[in-house]
Amino acid sequence: MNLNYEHLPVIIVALLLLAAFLEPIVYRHKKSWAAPLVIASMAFFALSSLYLMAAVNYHGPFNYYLGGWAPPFGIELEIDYLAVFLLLTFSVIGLIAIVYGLQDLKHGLKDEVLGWYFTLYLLLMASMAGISVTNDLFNMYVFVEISAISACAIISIKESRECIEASLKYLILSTLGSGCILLATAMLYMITGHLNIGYLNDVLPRVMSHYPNNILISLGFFVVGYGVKAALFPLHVWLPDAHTAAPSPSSAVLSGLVIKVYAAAFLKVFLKAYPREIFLEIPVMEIVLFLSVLAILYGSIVAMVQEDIKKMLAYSSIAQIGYVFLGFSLMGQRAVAGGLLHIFNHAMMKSMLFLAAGIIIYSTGIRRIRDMKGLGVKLPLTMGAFTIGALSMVGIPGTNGFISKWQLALGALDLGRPIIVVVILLSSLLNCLYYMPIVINAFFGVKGEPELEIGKVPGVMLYSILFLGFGIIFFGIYPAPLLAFLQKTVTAIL
Amino acid sequence: MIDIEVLSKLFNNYYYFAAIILFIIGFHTMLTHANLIKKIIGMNIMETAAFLIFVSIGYIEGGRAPILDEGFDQIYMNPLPQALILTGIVVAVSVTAYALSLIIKLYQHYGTVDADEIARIRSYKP
Amino acid sequence: MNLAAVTAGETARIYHIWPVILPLIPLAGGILVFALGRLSKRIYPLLSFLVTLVTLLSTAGLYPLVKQGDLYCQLPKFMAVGLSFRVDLLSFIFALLVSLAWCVVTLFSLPYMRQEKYSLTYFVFLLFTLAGNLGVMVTGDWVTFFLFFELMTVASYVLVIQNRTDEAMHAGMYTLVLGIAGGLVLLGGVFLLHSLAGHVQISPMMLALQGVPAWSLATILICFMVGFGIKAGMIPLHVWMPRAYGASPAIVNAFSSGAMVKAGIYGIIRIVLLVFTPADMAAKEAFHFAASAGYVIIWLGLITMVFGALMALLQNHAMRLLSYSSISQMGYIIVAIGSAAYLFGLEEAMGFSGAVFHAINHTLYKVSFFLIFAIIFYHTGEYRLDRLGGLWRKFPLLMVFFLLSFGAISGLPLLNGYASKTLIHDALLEAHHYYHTFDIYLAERLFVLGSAFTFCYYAKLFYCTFLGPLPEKYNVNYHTSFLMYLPLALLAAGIILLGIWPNIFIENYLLPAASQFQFYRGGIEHLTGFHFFSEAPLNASATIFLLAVLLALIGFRFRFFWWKPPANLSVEKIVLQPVVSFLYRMLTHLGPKTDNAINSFYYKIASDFLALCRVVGQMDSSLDSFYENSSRKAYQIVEKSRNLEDSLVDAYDRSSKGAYQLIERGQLVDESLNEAYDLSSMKAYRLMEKSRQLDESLNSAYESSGRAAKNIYDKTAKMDNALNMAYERSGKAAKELIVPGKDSTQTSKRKSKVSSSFKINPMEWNIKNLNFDTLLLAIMLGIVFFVLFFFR
Amino acid sequence: MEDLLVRIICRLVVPFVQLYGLYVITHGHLSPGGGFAGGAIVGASMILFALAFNLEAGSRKLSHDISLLMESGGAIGFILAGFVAMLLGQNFLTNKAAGFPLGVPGNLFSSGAIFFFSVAIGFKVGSTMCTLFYNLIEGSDRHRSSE
Repeated sequence: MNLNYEHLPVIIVALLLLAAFLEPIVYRHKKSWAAPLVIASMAFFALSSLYLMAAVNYHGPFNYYLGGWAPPFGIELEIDYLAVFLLLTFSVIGLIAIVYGLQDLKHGLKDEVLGWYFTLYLLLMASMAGISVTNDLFNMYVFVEISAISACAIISIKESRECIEASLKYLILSTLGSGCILLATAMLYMITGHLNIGYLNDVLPRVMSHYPNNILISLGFFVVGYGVKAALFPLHVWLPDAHTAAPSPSSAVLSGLVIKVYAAAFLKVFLKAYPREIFLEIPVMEIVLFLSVLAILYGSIVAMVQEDIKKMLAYSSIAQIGYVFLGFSLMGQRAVAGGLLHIFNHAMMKSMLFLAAGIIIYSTGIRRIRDMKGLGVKLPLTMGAFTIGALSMVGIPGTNGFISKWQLALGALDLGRPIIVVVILLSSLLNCLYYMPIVINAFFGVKGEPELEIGKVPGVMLYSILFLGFGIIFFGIYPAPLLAFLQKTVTAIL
Repeated sequence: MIDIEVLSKLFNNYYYFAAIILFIIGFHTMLTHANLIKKIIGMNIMETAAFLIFVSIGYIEGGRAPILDEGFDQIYMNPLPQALILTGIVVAVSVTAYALSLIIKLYQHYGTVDADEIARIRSYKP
Repeated sequence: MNLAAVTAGETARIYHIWPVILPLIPLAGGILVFALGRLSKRIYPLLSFLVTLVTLLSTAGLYPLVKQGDLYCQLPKFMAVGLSFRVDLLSFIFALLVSLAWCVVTLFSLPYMRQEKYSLTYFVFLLFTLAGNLGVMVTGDWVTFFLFFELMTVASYVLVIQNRTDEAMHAGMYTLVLGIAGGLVLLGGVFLLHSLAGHVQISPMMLALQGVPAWSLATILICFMVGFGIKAGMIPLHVWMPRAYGASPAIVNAFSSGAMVKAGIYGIIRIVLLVFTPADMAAKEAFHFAASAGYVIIWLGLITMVFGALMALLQNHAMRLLSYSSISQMGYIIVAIGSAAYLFGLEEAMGFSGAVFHAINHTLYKVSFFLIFAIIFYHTGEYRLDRLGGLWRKFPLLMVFFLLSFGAISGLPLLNGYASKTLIHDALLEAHHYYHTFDIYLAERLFVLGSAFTFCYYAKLFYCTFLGPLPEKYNVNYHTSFLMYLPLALLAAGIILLGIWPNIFIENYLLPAASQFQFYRGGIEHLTGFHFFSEAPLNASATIFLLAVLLALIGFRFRFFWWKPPANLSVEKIVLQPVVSFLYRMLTHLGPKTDNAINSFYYKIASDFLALCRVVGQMDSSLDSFYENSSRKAYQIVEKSRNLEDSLVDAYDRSSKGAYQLIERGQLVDESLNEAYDLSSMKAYRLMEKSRQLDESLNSAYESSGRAAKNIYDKTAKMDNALNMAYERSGKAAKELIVPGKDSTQTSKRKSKVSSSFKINPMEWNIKNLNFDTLLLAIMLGIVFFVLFFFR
Repeated sequence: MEDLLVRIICRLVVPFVQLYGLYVITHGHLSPGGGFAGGAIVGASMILFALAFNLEAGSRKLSHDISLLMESGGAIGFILAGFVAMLLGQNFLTNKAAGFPLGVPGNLFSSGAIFFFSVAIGFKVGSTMCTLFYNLIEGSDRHRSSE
């Protein structure tokens, strides 16, 4: 017996899958064990990610060969700083969302599909963990597909018309994206004979001059493939419908984590597999930068005119994923760190906002922003948490949104692009214009209509968003360890 | 005048050519057909193109299957792409099945599998 | 810190945690008040007063320490860059001023707030705002500064909307958005500063910024000036002030004008006189930059001052008049700061002390003005000047206080306004003395004119409020709480003390503060023992008063002061509102419009694409015809081959005839054999018959069961058909149901405007045909490749 | 569908198809094929049966519970087989180095753990195909009956 921490990443993925496959059997035969099982496996995920983060921080990154086969032949897992960072983000937010979801889903879903929901949720988590740790392009493709299917499925599990349509649209577009990713992978495999990211990075500079077209085509396909999955600006069309229609915990996970995991995969492919010289010759990062700037402005502007609160949050997500891509495409130390930080921060903010919106919908049935007048008196803690999230979105100092904006702006200035700072500040102002009226109306709006019927809010739901709100404040005031860790991450990547 | 060299390149790499044609057919089907089931078929054709490219990377003229046997010293093909594509096919099958089930659900709600019709029902133009 | 280095290590640095605690006291106090306020209604106003009192005392308690040197404290792990706090004498003066104003007004609001509906939120956010305001004064770097600045902006919003009327809500939103926008512009400046200088400490940076082009320095300065100018009410950015003041109660305006506006002033002093101080006395460019910045700021201040005064003259609402008065007074201070920057290396201490002194004085008399009107409103419920009048009979004591403040603000000798105005005026004179340009001379004259206007509009205010006939409905006996007069008395004492002995204050506080800056020593020494009551300043004051009385007489005689400018003639209406509404409309329209454009673009591309497909289809049909032709040819070939076959068949026929004869013979033999077989087969046949009967009976059984099954099947098929029909019908009905359902009648006005102007339904934006989505992907792919190919 | 011919032939063929499927599953390491191909064949045989007779007969042969159990069990078995190597002190999914005996090349049991993996995959794929088929058919049927 020799079980040291190096086995943990694969144990995480395998155990999540195991739990996912156990879930339908358990739900059929012993219904009461299903929820504890999913909670236990997510808690295991979170704890082991924490342990892994500590171990990697202490011992340094390590590689793991599946089946004992060394890289050019076998699948390699690379557990570097980036991977543990992503693992921790996904596991903690995922745990909170499902703890919240246990209450909300009982309310919103039919009883017979709840077990399947858990299966899909665990599959989604397993595939996201897989994308984070794998160092093999094809393996990544497989995990991307698993996550796409399970993400679609947790939207369509609520069999309403909007859900089905949104998830079909999402499925078709995301399959197209996967096709693009597969083709791009094939292009790279064709000229290098490798699928391993590290080996690709070694071989590509040598074959670059011989096969320029292949590299070009692969770049284009990767941009479009990951772009459509991560909802980069002109390819975002599926996102608002999908994230609006899904059940609230699903929206939180989809908006907070799932689009981020593709952005992280984009980072892995573009900054780890491709050598940096390519971007000097081919302006693909400039395109992404341009698109992300457009995304930031477009998302904010369109969010301003939305009526449905979840739709507004979904459009806001488009703007926020723009920030992440902005950081990545600038390719500077601080900018990439800012993008990664925004993955973490936005995961917290947006899941909290979606969960808070979920509580509002759960207890009052209100979805329209205009109806939320005076809600702050009825649901003080929920709206208080929502306020923290909104302030963080605007980038008020003291919340974590400020820190990532700070990092991104300084990263842009490091590279001599002051116009990006203008974009960031402008989008902050726009965020203020559409988030603040909600908060103000909720707390200070004078309600003329008859009293609202407020259902009882389960404590678990409330505690989960309060926990996230606390996290927002905590990482807004004390981000130093996180920033130091990200500094290490970025140094390892670039 | 078509350059003879280009032609011969095309001829030698006919599987890539076929893959491109398949890709275009699939994409065309996805774009031009409003019928959702046809869309899914187009999607499958597209994926087939990707699989063809991938498999053809490992193909060697005259090579044999890579099975450990007598006379192992012959040229054999790269088994990796085939193995990978097997996985890819599994994924494609599951996506197709899932998409079809969604279409069935959609048909229950709208009474049609025509995307244009559904869009028309959803977005009413005065 | 760097100050100390340059001024030959005069100020020591003392590490002390107290600057961090200082803003935390009201913050914690606010939370405590909120917690207690839910329990008991009696306690929390008193508690919040105690919190402000504790804040004031702990601020004042810092004096012995500050006297020895800068207090600083750093929390390097907090936020992205670390928080740092620092208190030098200037910070101390402003912090003391702010906490004093806060304490006094909170004392006043104890009786005042008893009737108010939202008094708990008032007291809680009052303390939060105090925390922000105080925090601004004690910070040591711009990020921390920004943190507290934003806290102040957000928290003061709740104070502005205290009345919760529609007007207040609008004004509050206006204030909040402008405040946050200003904060963001400020943040942009901080970003630039950080990237150029490498740190954001509030310290002289010109050394670190050496070699940076002047335009980027100017950009930074403009960012900071815009951020602070919004808070301080500098002229083109003042628009929120009259609105917010007009809509919120006087007591909130007392905070705002007495303390929060000072945060902007403090920021301007710090950025202009400290950060952009020419570090090296020999660096000409830096001097030039400071001087030209100072020149611009002088004129900004003058415009603010004169324009504010003119606008104040025309107001008919006490709060709006006082708000314009605040703007005008801020103009004085900005002029002083500008002249200090303009006179760098010469007499900057004069402008500096004028600015700080005037800020203090302004707090003293403006707060008392607001409190006087708060009392009047408390009793009469009226701010409009044309409905007030003759109140001296009812409130004689108030009139005394009013006259005292009136004298102070218009610069009557022996009251505090006189001293600071004299300093500012002297700074302008010095500027003229050193540079001898006409513009500065003009500026000095304008300053005099502005001061005269100040007298005029306060004369108007006094006349309208206290003199004239008393309206009937106010002719009752009012009881005013002692607690309301106490703050006024305190402020009046301050006004008189500072007015009579200005030198004591200047020499003990202002000049030590100035000496912590990199000012010319001679200028500071020049100020010690400044003769305020000598001939020249008294003469200037007399000139101002003569001019003012003249103007006032003319104004009263011809009723110029009651002239109501057309409503469209304000800066707000002419410039800001169209711009803002245009921007807003643009923003709200941009989304749908882009969407529309993208949609139509897709349609176009799709139709082109379909045309292409048609061409491909034609190619397909020509291929078909090609196939047909070739098949016809093949058919002909087949025909010919058939002819050949015919001849072959003939040959076969002939040969077969011979064979036939042979077979005939064989048949004979066969027949005989057959007979023998027949006998045996007869027996076999009988056996067969029996088995066949068995088979038939089995068959019929099968058939009947089959028929029954078929019947059932048919029936289910019919049912199925019927169901299908019914479903189709219901589907159609559902469609019809859905379609009008989508036409939501409850879309908001804003949206319907948008949709009517662009002819799209908001419901439609997010619903795109899947065709277009995939097409989008294709186009994207195409564009990416295009760009990659062509810009490689 | 009540063609006698189809039914009889189906009855005849199905065992052979299944046997062939099992052969393909177990000889995955010796000849082309393997868990997925063989599992697909086995699943196809069940689908054939259900098509030739009817859904009820098909689900009588392979009930929902059993198919669910097999579906999950296949995947769980695969993962557990991977964990065995880890318990033996090697990396996940390790075969020879973890101590699985490799026999003579060409024999049936000559691949160590891969045999188990193939069987697990075969179970999973076969049952999944059946489940998918039933779900798609029943999904549309349930709708019909509920309308």
